[in-house]
Amino acid sequence: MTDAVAGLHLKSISCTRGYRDLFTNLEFELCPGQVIRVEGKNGSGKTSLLRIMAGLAQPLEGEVLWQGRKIHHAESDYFQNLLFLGHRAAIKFELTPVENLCMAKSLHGSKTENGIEEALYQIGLYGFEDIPCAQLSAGQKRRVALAQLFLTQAKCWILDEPYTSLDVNAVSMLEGLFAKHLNNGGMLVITSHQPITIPAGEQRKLVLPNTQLEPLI
Amino acid sequence: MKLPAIVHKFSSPKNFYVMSGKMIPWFMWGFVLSLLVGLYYGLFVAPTDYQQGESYRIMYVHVPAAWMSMFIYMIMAVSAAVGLIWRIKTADLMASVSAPIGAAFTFLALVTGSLWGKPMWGTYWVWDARLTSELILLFLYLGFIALQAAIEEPRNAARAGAILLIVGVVNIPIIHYSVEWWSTLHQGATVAKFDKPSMHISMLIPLLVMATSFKLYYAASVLMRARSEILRREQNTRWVKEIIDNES
Amino acid sequence: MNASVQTPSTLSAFISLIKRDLMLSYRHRNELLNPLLFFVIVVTLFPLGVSPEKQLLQTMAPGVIWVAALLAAMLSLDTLFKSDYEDGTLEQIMLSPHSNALLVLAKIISHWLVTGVPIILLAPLLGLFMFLPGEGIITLMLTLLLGTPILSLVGAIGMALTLGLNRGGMLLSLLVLPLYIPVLIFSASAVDASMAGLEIKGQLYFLGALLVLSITLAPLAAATALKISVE
Amino acid sequence: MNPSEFFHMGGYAVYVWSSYGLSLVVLGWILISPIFTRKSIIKELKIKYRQQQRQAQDKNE
Repeated sequence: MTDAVAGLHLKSISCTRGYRDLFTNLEFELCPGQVIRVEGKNGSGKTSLLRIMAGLAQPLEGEVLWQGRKIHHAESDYFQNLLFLGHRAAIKFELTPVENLCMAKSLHGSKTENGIEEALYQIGLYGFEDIPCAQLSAGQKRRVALAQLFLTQAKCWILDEPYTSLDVNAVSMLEGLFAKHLNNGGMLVITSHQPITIPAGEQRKLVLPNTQLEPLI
Repeated sequence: MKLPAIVHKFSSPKNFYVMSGKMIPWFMWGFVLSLLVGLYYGLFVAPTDYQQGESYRIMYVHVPAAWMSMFIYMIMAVSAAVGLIWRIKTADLMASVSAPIGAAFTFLALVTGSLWGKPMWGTYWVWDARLTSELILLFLYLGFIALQAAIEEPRNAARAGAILLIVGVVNIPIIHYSVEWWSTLHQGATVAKFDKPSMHISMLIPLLVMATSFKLYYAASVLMRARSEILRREQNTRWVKEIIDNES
Repeated sequence: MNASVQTPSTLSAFISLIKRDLMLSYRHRNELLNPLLFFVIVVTLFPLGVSPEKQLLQTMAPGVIWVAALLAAMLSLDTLFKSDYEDGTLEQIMLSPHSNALLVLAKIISHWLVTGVPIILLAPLLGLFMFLPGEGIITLMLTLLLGTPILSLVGAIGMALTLGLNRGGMLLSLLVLPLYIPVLIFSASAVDASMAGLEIKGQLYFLGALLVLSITLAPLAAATALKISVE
Repeated sequence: MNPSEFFHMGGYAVYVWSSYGLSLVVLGWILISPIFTRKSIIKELKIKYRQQQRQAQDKNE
């Protein structure tokens, strides 16, 4: 393949909801060390775009390529390199944070519990490892889901509203983590209603339904 | 597996819309003509059956309807699979617009079967293998229609329907076999079965003509349904806008 | 690629998914009782509705118990994917690099362990209620052992298709019950035959063949359907 | 065969003619109903396109 991109490549993506066009002919590349912030009004298709990029939804037209291959042809390779966190945190309230993370880890890779304690410590849940998530606050539940970011070796992170119900400390800690990820050649796609300041990476912004990416300084 | 580009081009909604518009009149005329011929031969020319008297003439709607009920389900499953694998929009479409027609034929096969059964068996309903299979087929059709109606996003409805149809097609032989087996097991319950002697040619010909006529009917009516559905699904394209603007 | 990326082991994901689902069911164990109670109550209604006469109940027993098992199995499907769908776990399963069909199979297996197995264990009691003789009860349990996994597997496809739809429950029964018919026919007739002292190998072979077929195909179909449902 | 004999159908008239009649009604309805659907879709789309046009004009002004 001559046009292989080292990361994600969206090729003339169109998306509709019902019979209404959300966006048409969206085209961009996401390479290592780059961030794309997806913005737009409610219902402009931010979540739809993220789900298309993650391979959860199919676009009406167009292709998503991972390292030059269509993602549904390279699923196992792409999914090993992808971490997608959606609105719904995929956290079982009946399970403890450790059990939740253990499951997430084995779904995406290894079975070991290595690093889970450490990740929970980093995310500020030390001392809550063995309490069922039902007893944690909304922000703490969110942190359990975000602790996966410390565990994963995925290169491409797609995060839908990760800051929801987080406090200021957690947000700044996450931004530090994003910076580290980008400096290590990671990629990030993020939506947020809150301001984002990531001290690293080449940052661009996509305001739906416009399909032009704008540089962001 | 890749389909040649020409297939995709040929099966594009626009092309399909134009082509089918030209084909429908032919199918309609063929249907009306063969229907008249079939009815004439079936009702006037074919001789009275020595066992069943005139009541056997119900066969000329019952049997073709039963054939159609299976035939349409197969068409739906094949086109759904094609739509699922190669993402051909018009194939998805054919599956979903065929369903009401198939369900109607299944319903007719059941009702005419029981109307035929009354003079033959003395009751409107008998749990014989063929009627039971037909009843289950009707459930499969209704399930498919209900599923299509419940899913709002048309593309998702098509894909979910395709899975259901493929599962159904795998199951139909199994269901059919088990119902056959079950009915031979409980043979005592069924009243005198028709023995099926080789049919006389004068009775067979109207049957085949009627079967052809039903197929042409299906072709005409499925294309008519597909055309209106294409207008709905492709409403954001320019060519549909032009067509609508030119409609008075 | 990074050497430290561990090659994911599908088997370990498979096992830990089963374990997690069993643990979750254990923490909700009172919910598991509902389909079982339903199973018992439906069967109990028949002597009340028809007659307590031994002869009559005995002839009806295989069919009645099996129909009740069918309905109980269908009702229990509700818990198969729903919570995973609602909290987003299903998305993560679909995004796993492991084979989705195998992970779905893991979910079905753990679901069968907590809903199908209790039905099998309860069957002798209901057999007693319906005056089934000893050999009838044994055959009943055998057919349930072969049949309930098929119900879970086939039901999973229907559940996956109707997940997230309004009034999915009614639709589920319309989709799934016709597909359950072969299992019902062969299982009930096996119990019947064993009561008459006849050979039941044929029926059991057929159920076995159906089981193999549904283990190989149903997870694939269910996984494909789930992909559509999470979209 | 005279007409009354034909309509009598050897005593099976009820069954034969209700079969044929019902088939006619059901198949006729299935054949005709897409014509109505088509009309209603065209009407619906005309309204939709007109609205879109108006919105586009409003934007330009």
